[in-house]
Amino acid sequence: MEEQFKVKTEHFEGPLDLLLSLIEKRKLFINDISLAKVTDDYISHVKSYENFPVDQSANFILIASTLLLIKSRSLLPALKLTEDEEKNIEDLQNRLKIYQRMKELSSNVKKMYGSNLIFAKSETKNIQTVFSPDKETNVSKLLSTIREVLKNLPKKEILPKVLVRKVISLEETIEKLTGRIKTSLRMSFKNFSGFGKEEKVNVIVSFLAMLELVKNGIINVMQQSKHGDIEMETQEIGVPKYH
Amino acid sequence: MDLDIKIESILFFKGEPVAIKKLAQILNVSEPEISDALKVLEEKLQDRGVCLMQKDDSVMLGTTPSSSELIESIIKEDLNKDLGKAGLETLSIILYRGPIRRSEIDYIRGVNSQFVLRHLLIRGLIEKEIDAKDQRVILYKPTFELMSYLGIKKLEELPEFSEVRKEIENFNAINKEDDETQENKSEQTLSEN
Amino acid sequence: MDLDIKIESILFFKGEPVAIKKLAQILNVSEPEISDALKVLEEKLQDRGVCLMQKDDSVMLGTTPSSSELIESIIKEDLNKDLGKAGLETLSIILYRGPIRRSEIDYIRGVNSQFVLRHLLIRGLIEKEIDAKDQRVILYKPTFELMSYLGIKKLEELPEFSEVRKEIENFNAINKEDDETQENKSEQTLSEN
Repeated sequence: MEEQFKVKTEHFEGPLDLLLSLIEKRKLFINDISLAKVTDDYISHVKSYENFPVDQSANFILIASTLLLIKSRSLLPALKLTEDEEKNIEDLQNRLKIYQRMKELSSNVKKMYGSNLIFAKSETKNIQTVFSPDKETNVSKLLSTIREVLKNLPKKEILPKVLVRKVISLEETIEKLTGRIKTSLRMSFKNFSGFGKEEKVNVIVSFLAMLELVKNGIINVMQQSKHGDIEMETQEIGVPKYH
Repeated sequence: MDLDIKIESILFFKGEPVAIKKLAQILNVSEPEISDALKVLEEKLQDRGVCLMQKDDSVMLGTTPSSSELIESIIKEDLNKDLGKAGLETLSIILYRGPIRRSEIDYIRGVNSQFVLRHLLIRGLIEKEIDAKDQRVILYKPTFELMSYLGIKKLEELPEFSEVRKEIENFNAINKEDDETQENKSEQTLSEN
Repeated sequence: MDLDIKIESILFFKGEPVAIKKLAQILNVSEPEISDALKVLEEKLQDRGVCLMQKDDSVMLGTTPSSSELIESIIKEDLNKDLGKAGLETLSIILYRGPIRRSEIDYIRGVNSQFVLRHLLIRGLIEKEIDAKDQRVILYKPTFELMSYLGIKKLEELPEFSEVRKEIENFNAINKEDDETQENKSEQTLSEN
């Protein structure tokens, strides 16, 4: 496996912040090759966040699924992606480029902020006040105003449910696959991944789990015909625990 | 940067009389040097909207005399125009939650209230009070004139006073915790991985 | 008395941002005349202790940035000069791409910005504006307070400001073409099946 690029434990504002720093640390440009390269680092970094706040983890996982798409295409150039998936990949690259540009510009803002201030005129002290309410300064208007203020108090934003829908994580799938294979020694990819029943992103995650196991020499696979089903078989009986 | 320019910045910022001695102290120069610089400043302010005013040994910047009529009309207009949404909102918070510090008003309104408060002060609707617990903190509260104008002797006489006050207190309580957890959360992930 | 002199008196007296429309109303002249007078004032304030700040269609006087240290030495309360990473990122996006809606900020940052936006609003560094095209949409934009902390009289003084604005226009232009081709394509497929 490529030397695991050790990312300093700095605090990342979000997935794009993490992804950009992984790419910039390797002095790469933003394109699908560099994204494929940093996918492993990204996933291992996300896995290192133990009790991860739910709303944040969803953002990280969403980006992870696009990265997995890019990575799977780099492992299997023949893999045909839908127009939406192509757009997702292009969209991620666009977002990252804008983010990178904003990060550059924010260094100017950081340098300037608080260095040379402009001050407004101070409040004139001991001003002779003139009691002058306006026509709306009355008890009923003030009550309706405070009621309005209370109504507009910001409520905790309830997390958009769709964001947190359980995307089966790569690790869980690998463990499931390893477990299944240990018992049945031979199995077809189609019924393991629930091809045709399961959502596409989960099929892809299963596919990548299978590729990881092939890469780590745990299973070997055979595909008789083009687009045909894939037979999976364990290499040795004692399958190592995938840490 | 020449002395007269520095003096102009100080006097503009202060917006009130400043002793020449004080200027010498701040700028670390002798008083005669200040006086010379003041002459230069006076010269430079010839065709400007502000002018240098001197009384005894204090100086200040003021609006140039030829604008005084204009300024009078603005003062009158400022006092009679509507308070507007921001003014009424801030005033209602001070009535139902006062005495209250500015940071809490900003928190409830979700916006900075610095200029609105100045305006309510000039109109004699609210006044400042030093927080007994912490001298540096300024609290804002309704003026007696306002309360008598509204026909109440105590704030508790305002309609739905206790319900509203409780609702605001709950909001502050939940959110203060949230803000703390939000801040600790970001620290937490830092120390965690 | 020239218009620029009257304007300076008003801005000095007010001590807060004033809309050009308001100045035109007070002085009973057209807005273009006010804008011309503002150029004259700006000229007169070159290397003076006071400077003219301009944002959208409001103006304000402030101490010249080079007096910053001097003024800081005489103020008591400490200025909150730190900006967390999230705050810095969000402010930069709003400064260079504002007025901008929250969903776009989230899109660029890849995270939910609700908490940091509220924090910046309360500190008075950004302000809300209703989108003229669609009343329900709220846009976020910089404030005079933010410009004061950055020491800039106009947003254009930000490094690479005009280049970035051009980059955005081109980017939106290409997207608009894409969207149009997208739309024609979907119309086509609609008509086909």
